Amino acid sequence: MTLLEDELEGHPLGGEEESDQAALRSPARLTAFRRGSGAITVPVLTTVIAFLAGGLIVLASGHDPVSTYTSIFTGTGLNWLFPWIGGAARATAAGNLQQTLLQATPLILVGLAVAFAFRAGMFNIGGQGQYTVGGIVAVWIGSSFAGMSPVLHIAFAIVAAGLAGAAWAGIAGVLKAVTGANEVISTIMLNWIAIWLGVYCFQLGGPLQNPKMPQTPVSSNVVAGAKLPVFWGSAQLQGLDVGIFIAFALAVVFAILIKRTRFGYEARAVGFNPEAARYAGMNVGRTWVRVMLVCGAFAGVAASLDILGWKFNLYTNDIQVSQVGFYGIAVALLGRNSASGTVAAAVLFGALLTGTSDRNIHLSIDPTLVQYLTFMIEGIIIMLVATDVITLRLLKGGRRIAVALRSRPAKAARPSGHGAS
Amino acid sequence: MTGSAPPILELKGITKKFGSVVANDRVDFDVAAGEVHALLGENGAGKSTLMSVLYGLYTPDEGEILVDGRPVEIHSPRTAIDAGIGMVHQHFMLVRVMTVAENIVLGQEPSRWGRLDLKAARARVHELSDRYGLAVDPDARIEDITVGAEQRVEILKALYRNARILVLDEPTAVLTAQEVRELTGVLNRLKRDGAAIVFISHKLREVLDVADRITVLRRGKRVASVPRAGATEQSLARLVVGRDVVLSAAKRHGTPAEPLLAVADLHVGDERRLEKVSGVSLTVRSGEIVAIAGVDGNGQRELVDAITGMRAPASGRVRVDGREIAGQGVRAATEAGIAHIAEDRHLRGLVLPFTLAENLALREYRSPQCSARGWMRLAHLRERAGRLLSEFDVRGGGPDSYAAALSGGNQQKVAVAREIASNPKVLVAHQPTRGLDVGAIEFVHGRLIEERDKGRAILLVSLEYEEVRALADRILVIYEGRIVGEFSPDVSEEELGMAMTGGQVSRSEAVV
Amino acid sequence: MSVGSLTVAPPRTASPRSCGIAGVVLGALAWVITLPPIELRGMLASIVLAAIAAALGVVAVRGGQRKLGVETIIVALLAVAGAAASAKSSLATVESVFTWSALAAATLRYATPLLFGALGGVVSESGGVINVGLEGMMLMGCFWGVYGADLLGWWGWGLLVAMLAGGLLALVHGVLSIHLRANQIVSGMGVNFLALGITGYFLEYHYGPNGTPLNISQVPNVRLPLIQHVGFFGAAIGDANLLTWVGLALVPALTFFLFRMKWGLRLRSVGEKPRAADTVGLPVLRIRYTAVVVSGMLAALGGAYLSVGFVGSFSNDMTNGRGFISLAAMIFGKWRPWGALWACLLFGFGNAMSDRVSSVNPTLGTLFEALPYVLTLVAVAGLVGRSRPPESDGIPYERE
Amino acid sequence: MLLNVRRRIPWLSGAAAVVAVGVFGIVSSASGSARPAIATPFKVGLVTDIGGLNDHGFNHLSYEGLLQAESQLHVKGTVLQSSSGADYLPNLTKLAAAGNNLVIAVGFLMATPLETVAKQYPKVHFAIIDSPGGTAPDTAPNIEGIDFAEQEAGYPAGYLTGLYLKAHKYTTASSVGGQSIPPVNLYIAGFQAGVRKADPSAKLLNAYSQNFTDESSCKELALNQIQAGSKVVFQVAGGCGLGVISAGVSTKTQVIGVDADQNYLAPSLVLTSAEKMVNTGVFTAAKDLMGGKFSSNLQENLSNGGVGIGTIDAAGAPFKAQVNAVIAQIKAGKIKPPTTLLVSK
Repeated sequence: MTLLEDELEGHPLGGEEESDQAALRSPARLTAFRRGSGAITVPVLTTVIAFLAGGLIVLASGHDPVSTYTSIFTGTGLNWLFPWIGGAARATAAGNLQQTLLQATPLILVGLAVAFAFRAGMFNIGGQGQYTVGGIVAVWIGSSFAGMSPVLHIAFAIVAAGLAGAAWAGIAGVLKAVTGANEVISTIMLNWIAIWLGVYCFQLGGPLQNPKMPQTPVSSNVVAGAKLPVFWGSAQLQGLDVGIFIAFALAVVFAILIKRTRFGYEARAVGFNPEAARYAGMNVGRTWVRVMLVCGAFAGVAASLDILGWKFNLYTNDIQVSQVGFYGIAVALLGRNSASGTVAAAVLFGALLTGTSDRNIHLSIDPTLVQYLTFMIEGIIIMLVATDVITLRLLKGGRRIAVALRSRPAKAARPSGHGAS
Repeated sequence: MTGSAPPILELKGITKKFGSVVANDRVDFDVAAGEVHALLGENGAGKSTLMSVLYGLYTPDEGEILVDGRPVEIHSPRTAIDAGIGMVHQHFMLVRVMTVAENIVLGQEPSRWGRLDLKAARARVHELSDRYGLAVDPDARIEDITVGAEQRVEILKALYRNARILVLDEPTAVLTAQEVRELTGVLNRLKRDGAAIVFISHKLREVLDVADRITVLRRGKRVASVPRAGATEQSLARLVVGRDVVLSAAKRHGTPAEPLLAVADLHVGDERRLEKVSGVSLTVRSGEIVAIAGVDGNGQRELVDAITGMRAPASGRVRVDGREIAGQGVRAATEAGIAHIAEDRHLRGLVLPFTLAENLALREYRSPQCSARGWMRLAHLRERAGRLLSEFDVRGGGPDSYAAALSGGNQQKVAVAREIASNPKVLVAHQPTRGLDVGAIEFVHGRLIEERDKGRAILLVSLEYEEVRALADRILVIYEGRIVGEFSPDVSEEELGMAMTGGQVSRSEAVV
Repeated sequence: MSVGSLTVAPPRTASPRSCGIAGVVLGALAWVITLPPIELRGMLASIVLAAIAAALGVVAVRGGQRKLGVETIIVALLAVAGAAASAKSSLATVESVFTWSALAAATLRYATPLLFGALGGVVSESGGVINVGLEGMMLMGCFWGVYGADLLGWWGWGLLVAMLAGGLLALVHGVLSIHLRANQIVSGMGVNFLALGITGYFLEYHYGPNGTPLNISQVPNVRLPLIQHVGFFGAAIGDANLLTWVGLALVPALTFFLFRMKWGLRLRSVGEKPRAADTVGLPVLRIRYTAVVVSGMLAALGGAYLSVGFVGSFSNDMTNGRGFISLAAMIFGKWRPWGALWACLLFGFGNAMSDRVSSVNPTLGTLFEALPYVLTLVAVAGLVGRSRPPESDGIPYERE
Repeated sequence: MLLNVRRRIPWLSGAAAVVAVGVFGIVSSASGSARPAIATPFKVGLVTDIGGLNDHGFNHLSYEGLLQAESQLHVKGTVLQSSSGADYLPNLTKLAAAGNNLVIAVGFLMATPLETVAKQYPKVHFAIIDSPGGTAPDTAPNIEGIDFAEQEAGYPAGYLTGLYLKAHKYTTASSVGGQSIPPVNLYIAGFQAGVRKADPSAKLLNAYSQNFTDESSCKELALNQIQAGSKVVFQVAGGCGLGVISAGVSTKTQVIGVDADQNYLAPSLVLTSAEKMVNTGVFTAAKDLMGGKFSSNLQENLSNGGVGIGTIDAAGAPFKAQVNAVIAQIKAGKIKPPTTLLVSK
């Protein structure tokens, strides 16, 4: 019996032991089987269905979904990939695509921060706080040490931001390991604490506030040497910096870490079944802490790439309104907690953010609708991800027909599968 | 049909499919008032499916159900209850955090304006339990009572709902001999009261003890219905398996040598810091199987956990080949040479979403062969898994298949293979055959004896008499956290059962 | 079962546990005596008390109560810091921060929306459905409450519309997580996004750039004439919002419902072991649906308190994460109504305190904004520890 | 926000926002409609900060200024709203590249990106509302800061408050700011000095809500102050400050509005409003540039009508004449409202 069918029949674990039920509570467990099959088809199908549903909403509100989506798509800059787009349109597309990828960069990493925790059976809602703390440290390092050699300076800032994020997430990990504190609560609390810490640092009279601008609640500017090189577009006008490659590289690190290292093996074992991990001699608490450290490092680095790549300073306001951690959860879920899925989902979300931005929406379309449509489409995507049983069912329906056409089922399988005593 | 009374329940031509799997294939079954009708078959023969159909948990694809000669539509447990059917499930359907009385009345609560009338509930429970000799404390929480008591609660639940037809799904699997006898008494009383009882089991002996009639299922089909009179274990076994089987393997005795596991004065507490093991001392020697027999919940779990490093004992020593490991954790125990076949393969023994290669590495993943400098040696793991899978005859998947995709028996083989492959000095096997069918049990038993003969020290913890007697070279009985007796394997079931229940049962009470 | 019920560590003269608890009380006292109405100005008494508390903490640690002991020591240290802060500040400052009656009133105001959300969470999760969508359901209540009160002219209708909207969104979550057996956490997140989109869009659509009208009918405050002028109580509860009282009344009511009524028994059985409920003929899915929808309605009432009750208008995303705080409060309160109430009050107290402290020192005040979160973090880590959710919480039920 | 992110939007001044839209702002449909058809018109672009156009305050007033310029000066206006900080630079760039003569950035948050863009497009003129105090070191020559003397609006409002307190033998007045930033503090500094001028013994309270959107937090602070004896509460917190007015209504306490005339919100309880004509600033900048006038700094104050006070309600009516006298003195330069707070708490 294939895993796919197992899931479809609703007996993902093939047995009816009580313990399965308890173990099922782990989020890693919940999503584990979803990754097994249809790794590409399902998310793509999910997205398509969500957009169709969004289109219905547009239609219901009396607008034209085709032109709305065309406008959004053009706004994402993805039409740059079409070779027949030329001239001014191509330049605009390039600019938009740069912004899409710029937005995607932190989303990839914060998504990985959420995904890694998921793989180890934890729900890291704290991406935002880890990102914030990473940003504070990155801007502090980046705006100090003016004479430092650029490569060193950049590396220093990124690593320090990663460590800061790791330490912040580590608090939640340690609390869970030592006192059993639920990480959902503690990461939510740490998010807020990080925000106020950040506001404290950069507010007027704050310890890290820009001394050259005493009237503005902002950090000092990142020095020229610590800025990430821009390789596509204008270095002055927020072109695409090399941060995206760092994000890609860390996605590869994520995949290797999960699949090939002993730590990843332990993390997954703990995620799927902590009791079995303990039985195998793993230190579950220590694994939780380590996993959170890694998560926090991803989120911290995400912030440093934003700071060194295009923000260059940090207003208290930025800290208060940032949404990255929130989107990160959605990205990880849509990407099914895998490295490649997270990257793809981050690019999709980045594209949505850029494509629906005001400057890219054609005036003939109701921009109000478009802005909120983004939320609705995201909501629908996430809900479909939650229930990808539906999409799987569609897939299975097709597959069954295909099988039926090809041949008759040869023989009844072992009767030990479902429900039989 | 042997009974003179007309059947009050008839199932006719029941067919139930799961996908392409046919769990029940045109099964007929009936039971009359005052009769115990046993349903016998191996794991996976379709017994529980048939009863789930009867109880409205599954909808049959074909066939009909008649109660008192009239066809009834049973599409939910509610309608089954209304039709007078009560069911005692194999896995008890009790809410752990609620009291006995609450569990019994759930769904049909005595109440005034919605407010629970627990007094009335208690009274009713007392009345029923007095009448049928089902002693329970209505105010005890389910999580605090014994398995036997849980089963009594389940029976009371059915009686509270005025069940005339009582279905017991593998009721003896978790009971001691004493409790089985008590159950038999209860069933007799119910019979006298005119209840019809369906008794599901895969144990030949007890079916012969309890049933008036026996129906055998094999691979979803009814293969025979025979009266008890004239049936023998041999004849039934042939029907169940479809071939002749050797019921008791001729066992060679082990040749014990030097002691490998020495436990001295061990005290262990449970999660609530209650002492569950109180001063256990034991020794297991190389080439010997020592069995710990006892009723579930007498400290076996805590003892095994303390020996294997999963739980720190409050005091006492655990030595493996002279090396002290008490309280030093699983890794120290593993390194000292302990392997551990876990009681519950889903809870502990396996990571179901892991591949078989990954599962097979759980015990030894830190060894240089499996991982080096933090990197897993995936190719080696896969190659090793392939070897082990064929050696242990695991069917249904290769190294890259997920453990969840295997059948229970094959999953257990994987767990056994992993533990044996770690080449331990001491193998702790905790209920190694729980929930397995005859073929798989044969395999595991054979393998344990083989490992003993290779010179390993094996500590077997089991609730099954037959298993204990079939495998052990020495039997230690555990009761309330203490070793209360040591027996040789040819001890009588009576004697063993008495020790397991604290020696308070006099021989005269043992009827049957 | 009577298996060895003796404790592993035999009790000595005073158990480490009671030492720890006494330490916590003494530690807290060390700070309290520097506050109104006692206002001891010297540090000496506080230091002595805190030292004794710390010593008791050490005893507790030695006796095996590690967590409690460490907690005691932390409390003692915090108390000394608090006492020092009080001693250094002017009496007027201390009194302006610790006006207990005003603190109590503000605590209640902050706690009210959280309480509704948390009780909603209790209902839903007692029935076995995790509700991360509380935030979205609350937000729906915020907007549709104002919309209803505006359109139909009376706050009562507003509350009704809010509950309908919250219930409707909850129904979406229900269909996904009960019927389609979705991952409930993910589904809840999706519902939150959806609510953000829906409320934002309809705010624009109905009210445009002018926002919600300013003269909507608001849920009234309940003035208690008898105690309105009775010192502490008058200021604390003499003039609280009707919904605050409703929320407080719901706590014992819900407790009674869950643990003393047959429907509560059924609901909890469905959350603990749906299969057991199913086998005695209870309609598991229908009960779960009801629980989720009721939970959405309660959360929506919490949202409506914010908009129709407290400020009288709606602004985008005005719940500001309160739904997540309620979720935390519910977990913190161990899935019980009373526990949820204490958690909400703790959180509300932290908020009220931070408001007052930050008015004393605006620069440092920013850090005090984090106070409620730090308090919650410390409490979750120290006092609560492992708590047990309903056994089948978050697990979709399926019969076949 | 959903998870953890309170949306706090400190556009520099507090503003009379009824609604503060979240991350994604909205172009009201009017923006597309009002496009005068004049050959090669003078083009003005406006980039909002993340508060969005319908904050009914700061961004909204800027937009009104632009509409006024469209109808009276026949300029061609374009508005781009920013959804997040990542939009500032692309939005400014897009407007600069699209051939606008004047590009206006609304709010100090855009100071850094504006500087970058201004250097890339030296021929385009830029303006920024509430420039960060003109103290940014490398501000480009083609940037004009549009700055307001908020203290000159706060002072007469405070003076009126002091008179009101004295007349009723009240002791305390207070202010609720959104965040401790110059425009907010200038208002409050003027207010406090004005109160003390009329009533030297008045007790003053001040608090910050740390955001400009969450009405309930401002209401809470106001209730605290009222409970502590405050009889007049000055809101300087934009949309959040509506909570202050709500607190005034539920406790029958006088309040003072900000940025726009907020008397209509509670006609008998809004003592007056301290106004800041952001719309005038935008309009003036456009008009000046059309007339060839462009400076590094456009100062809006009481004398040129850039700030002022709004309707005085019945409670304040008896003191109108005295307030007007003080206004005249400020215009004449005889009173210089201070720019630093007397009491910060």
